[in-house]
Amino acid sequence: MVPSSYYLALAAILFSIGLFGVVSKRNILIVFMCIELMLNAANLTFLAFARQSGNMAGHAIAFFVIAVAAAEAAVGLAIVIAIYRTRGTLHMDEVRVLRD
Amino acid sequence: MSALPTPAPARTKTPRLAAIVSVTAAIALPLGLFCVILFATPLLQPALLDGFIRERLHRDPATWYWRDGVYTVALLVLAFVFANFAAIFSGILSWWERRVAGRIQSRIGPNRAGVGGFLVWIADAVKLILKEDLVPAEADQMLFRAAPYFVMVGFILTFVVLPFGESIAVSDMNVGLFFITSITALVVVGILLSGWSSNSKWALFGGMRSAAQVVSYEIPAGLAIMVPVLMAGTLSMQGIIRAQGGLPWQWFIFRNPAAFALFFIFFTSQLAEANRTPFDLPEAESELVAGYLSEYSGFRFALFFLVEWGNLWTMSAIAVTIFLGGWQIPFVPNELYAQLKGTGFPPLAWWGLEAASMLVFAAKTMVLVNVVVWLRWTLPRIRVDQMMSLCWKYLVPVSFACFLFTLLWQIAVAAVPALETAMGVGLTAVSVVLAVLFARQTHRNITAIGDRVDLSNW
Amino acid sequence: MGDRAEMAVFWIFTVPLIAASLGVVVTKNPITAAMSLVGAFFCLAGIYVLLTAHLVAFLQILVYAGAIMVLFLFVIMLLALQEEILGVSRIKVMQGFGALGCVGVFAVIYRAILATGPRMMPQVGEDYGTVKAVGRILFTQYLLPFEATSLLLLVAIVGAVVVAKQRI
Amino acid sequence: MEKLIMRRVHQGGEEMILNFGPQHPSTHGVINFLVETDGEVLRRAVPDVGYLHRSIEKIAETIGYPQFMPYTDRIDYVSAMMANEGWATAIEKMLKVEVPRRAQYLRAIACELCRMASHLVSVGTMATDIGATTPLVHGIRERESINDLLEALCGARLTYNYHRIGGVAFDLPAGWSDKALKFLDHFEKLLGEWDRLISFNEIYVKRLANVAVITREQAINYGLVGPNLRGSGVSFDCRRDAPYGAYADFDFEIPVGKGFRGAVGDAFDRYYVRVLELRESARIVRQALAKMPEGDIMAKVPRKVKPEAGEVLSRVESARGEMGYYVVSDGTDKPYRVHVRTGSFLAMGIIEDLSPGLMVADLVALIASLDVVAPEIDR
Amino acid sequence: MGFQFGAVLAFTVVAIAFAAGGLTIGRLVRPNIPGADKAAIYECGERPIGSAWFNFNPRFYLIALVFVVFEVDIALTFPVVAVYRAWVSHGAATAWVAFSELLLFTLILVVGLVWVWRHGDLEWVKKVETDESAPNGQPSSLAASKRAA
Repeated sequence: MVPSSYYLALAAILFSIGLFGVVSKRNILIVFMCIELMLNAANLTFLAFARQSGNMAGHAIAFFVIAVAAAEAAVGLAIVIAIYRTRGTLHMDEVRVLRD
Repeated sequence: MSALPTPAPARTKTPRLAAIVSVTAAIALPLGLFCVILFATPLLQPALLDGFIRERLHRDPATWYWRDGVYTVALLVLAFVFANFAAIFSGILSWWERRVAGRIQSRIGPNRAGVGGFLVWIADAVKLILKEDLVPAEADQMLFRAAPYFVMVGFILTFVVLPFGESIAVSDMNVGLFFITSITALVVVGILLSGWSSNSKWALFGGMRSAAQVVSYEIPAGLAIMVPVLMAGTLSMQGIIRAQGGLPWQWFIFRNPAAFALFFIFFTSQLAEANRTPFDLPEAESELVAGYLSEYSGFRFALFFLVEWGNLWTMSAIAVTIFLGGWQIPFVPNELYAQLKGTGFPPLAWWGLEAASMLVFAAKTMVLVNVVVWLRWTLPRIRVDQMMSLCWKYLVPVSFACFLFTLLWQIAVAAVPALETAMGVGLTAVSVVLAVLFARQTHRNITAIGDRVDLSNW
Repeated sequence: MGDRAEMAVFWIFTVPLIAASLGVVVTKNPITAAMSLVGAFFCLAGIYVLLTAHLVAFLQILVYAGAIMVLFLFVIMLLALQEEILGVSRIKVMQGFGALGCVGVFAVIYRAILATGPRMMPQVGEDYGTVKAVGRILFTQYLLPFEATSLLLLVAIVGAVVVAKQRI
Repeated sequence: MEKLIMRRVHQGGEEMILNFGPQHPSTHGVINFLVETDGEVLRRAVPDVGYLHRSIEKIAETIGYPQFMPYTDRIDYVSAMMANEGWATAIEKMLKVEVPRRAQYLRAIACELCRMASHLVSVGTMATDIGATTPLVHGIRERESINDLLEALCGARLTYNYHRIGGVAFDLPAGWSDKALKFLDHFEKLLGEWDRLISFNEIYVKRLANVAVITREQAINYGLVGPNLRGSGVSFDCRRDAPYGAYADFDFEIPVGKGFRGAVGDAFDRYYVRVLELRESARIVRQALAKMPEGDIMAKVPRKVKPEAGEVLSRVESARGEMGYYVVSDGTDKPYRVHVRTGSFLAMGIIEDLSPGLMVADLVALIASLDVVAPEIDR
Repeated sequence: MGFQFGAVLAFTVVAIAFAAGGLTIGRLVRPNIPGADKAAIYECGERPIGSAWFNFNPRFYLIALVFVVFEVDIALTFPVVAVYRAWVSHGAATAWVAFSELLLFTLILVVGLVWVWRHGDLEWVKKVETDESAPNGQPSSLAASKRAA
């Protein structure tokens, strides 16, 4: 049996990696991927706690998180397309500069 | 068929050895494959494996330190058996399709390698292994090499939940159908990668078309799958089959008018997902040369082709499972299997019944396989915008409507159970009448031009 | 499945999972990043199965690997994003701070985990995590969020189409 | 070295520019199109011809008049008989030779059988280009029977070299008429099957109807000929409107596009006009066999063909439309200049201007519906 | 339970091994005579014009977008659908409650489909943007040659 702390630690590692990407990467697409990674880390935590408590509520929450992630990806990537086709770049700093 | 028959060229006699080899292979290979699956699948599962070790070897595996290791080896053996089944059967199906195509096109088809050209698929495989493996210099080397693996894994994984008989399924997961829907993703990713990584415009076109097509048709397919789930109340493949019966009016397809419509929608979607005519746009030879396969050669190409023909089996098997009663034998209740099996190592009668259920399943599947082959050599290809509008403007709305209808239908059936039986008998009768009318019209068309039905010269 | 086997499977999935996640942030090529993410999602699904969350595991594959990643791949391929226009931040300091901050975050979380100590997982029924069990709670306890999800998806489709269509 | 044709496409924009052909399954030979696409939709398709140029017209200037006859087979090897006939009628006009009636009838029979063979290939490959592979094989099967007949008549199955200046090479072999009639009985029944098999297949119709519409005016302005012209609703056929040989003796219809399943002049009209012409050709062969006059098959032609100085133009209706031979003689035994005007070449001209807005699959349908044959374009 | 999902892992391993094994066997027996022409990219026998890694029409993206939303819808509906039968068998009252829940969920999504349809996003845009190089009605070759001059 794998203790729950293993899963939680794994989730923490994933979250940190995702966070690192969000902070340091300047490409919107990669930032998006990192956000997905962080959402997954959250999901893993939910499921680990659900398993630990023998309660299924975590599953339902993970369910909704996945739905939210999909909605976020759909809208986010649409924005990416729009930005790229008007500005020709996906670099966050440049996009910000061009805004004003 | 021509009015001016030219004398047939003198038949070169197949050498005796080749004849013996091919006839033996033609009989022994499918038979052997099914036998191995029949025995290996239940035997290598923990329950029977334990029973076997306990009763025949008189050891108790529960005390073994390396018990999980034994199970792992058993699983790997099982996976190997099914991978071989997939490979060999797709080879045999490729030969079969070419023979059928030959008849449809009033030509002979492959007839050189062995009797009836049966060994041609082995020759093809050997040739493709011996071919030089080319990777375009400007391609994305890593992804180009990785793409066939994705497709291959996505295809082989289907066999994890695909049933073959009453107890003959590797794993009867509670998420069975969901599993099948989700691993299609691997194939999509593989095709997108193969199209993009080739750095060839034709491949890119093919990859884009294919990905768009597969994902679009996943929606009507997914909605169509939901109706059997609604009717059976489970996602497990075996559970869905157990909820049906052996006689046609006990199949899901006839028990609910929405399911009847959805069967055709599901079948169409499966054709599209397997890139079969009339949805062969991704590799449309006359438009895109070879689509996403343009740059592939040798064994990598063979892997894609293996998947293409293997898909013939899997798509038909899934349709048989969820709509056409699966392995159910007429007049054999589900309880009989459990009764025969008893508690210990199952007796011969049980194995016989399993073999019969497998036979029923394989026969139904082969019927559908032949329908797919027939369609491929009959229909033209639709255009990419028509493909999209067919999916989104016809199949998806109709599927939604059928889905909602089934929700109501289930409530009605719960109130009046006789409704389902009546509908089953009625729709079966309608289908029989339609089939007879179709056969009559076909016969009339054949005789109208002075031809006759000729099934000789195989 | 025995404990040792479960632990082995855990590591079989964990090591590639962490490697793949690192691949997402380290690589310069967006396609490689996307493929790493696909790999990470598959490994994560394996971990979910270990947590007896069967439905969520395959939902993960279906939605993430099947839908969201296809969307990502489409965008990368449609925009023909090459390495040049991707590059990491020009401010290297930012990266250093980012790394430092993340290690800090991890340290904080890890302390909290250590504080709770290793908890053994309780035995759960056959039904736990199956399709039906999740379906049941979605139908009762989480009915409102369930219906709200469809609204969310409706808004997402409208919003995404409007945004994406702006210059198409 | 950059190809000159590259100047014709817009580079550096958002469109993808790709080579469609020469090694492409549906360009019907080695033709190259530079295609400018925005996704699946074409901005423009610029044809680049010349891959199959063999200087056939120049060869004519270096060899004598009768010797050029086998070369004409190679101008359009799918309907070689009509190319023969064009050359023969041109030189006969120059020499003012009257071809015997029997030879004219034999020519008509051979040409119409050849037209049927050519149209079978055309409609069959069209079906293949649309994605249905079976009709082509059925078409080729019937074409084999026609080839058997033609082989019995002139000893060759593809490049016939049947015509001679002043007549034809061989008379009908014994029993040939019966064989031909037997084939026609079979073939006419088969046309019904062809319609059931492919013509009115719903997907096929949807792929072709209202695709690449050529209006009547466009067809005339671009100088389209043959089935491409008639598909746009213009009833013009050299066999009727500029009769040559024995055609004035026969009773046959000129099918024109009526918008069978869509607009007049769409790809389906061009396709279906060819299917209808199959039946008319069969009718002509029947009539010719029935009315076959007795007599010689060769006129008296001097051994050394040496026409007077001058020029002549002959027009015949080939399977791909009006085929014109313009021959200038300087009084020697070799032509001074020969020019062949072919239907495929004219059809290529319209593709670039029809292509904007078509989809990649439509371009394939357009090329197929124009029935271009690469050697005829380049000669 | 472990066996059921272990099977997925085992099949994955075997599928990869199968493909890798075939390629390895091939590597031992097949010829390997590389050449620049063989490594060239196929573009119908002509030299490729530019790379294929190029802006592709985002039309396909819209399809993927609509797909994602409906895929998620299907994924979310599956577990609910699986228990629907059990709910219906509880009696008429629960049956109608369950029905209206699923009906509402589906209808909201159908509204999305209808909106996208009305908005014309399911159509394939065939209109060619008229740029200055190809004015309407004028044969484009003329315009192109003008530009070339």
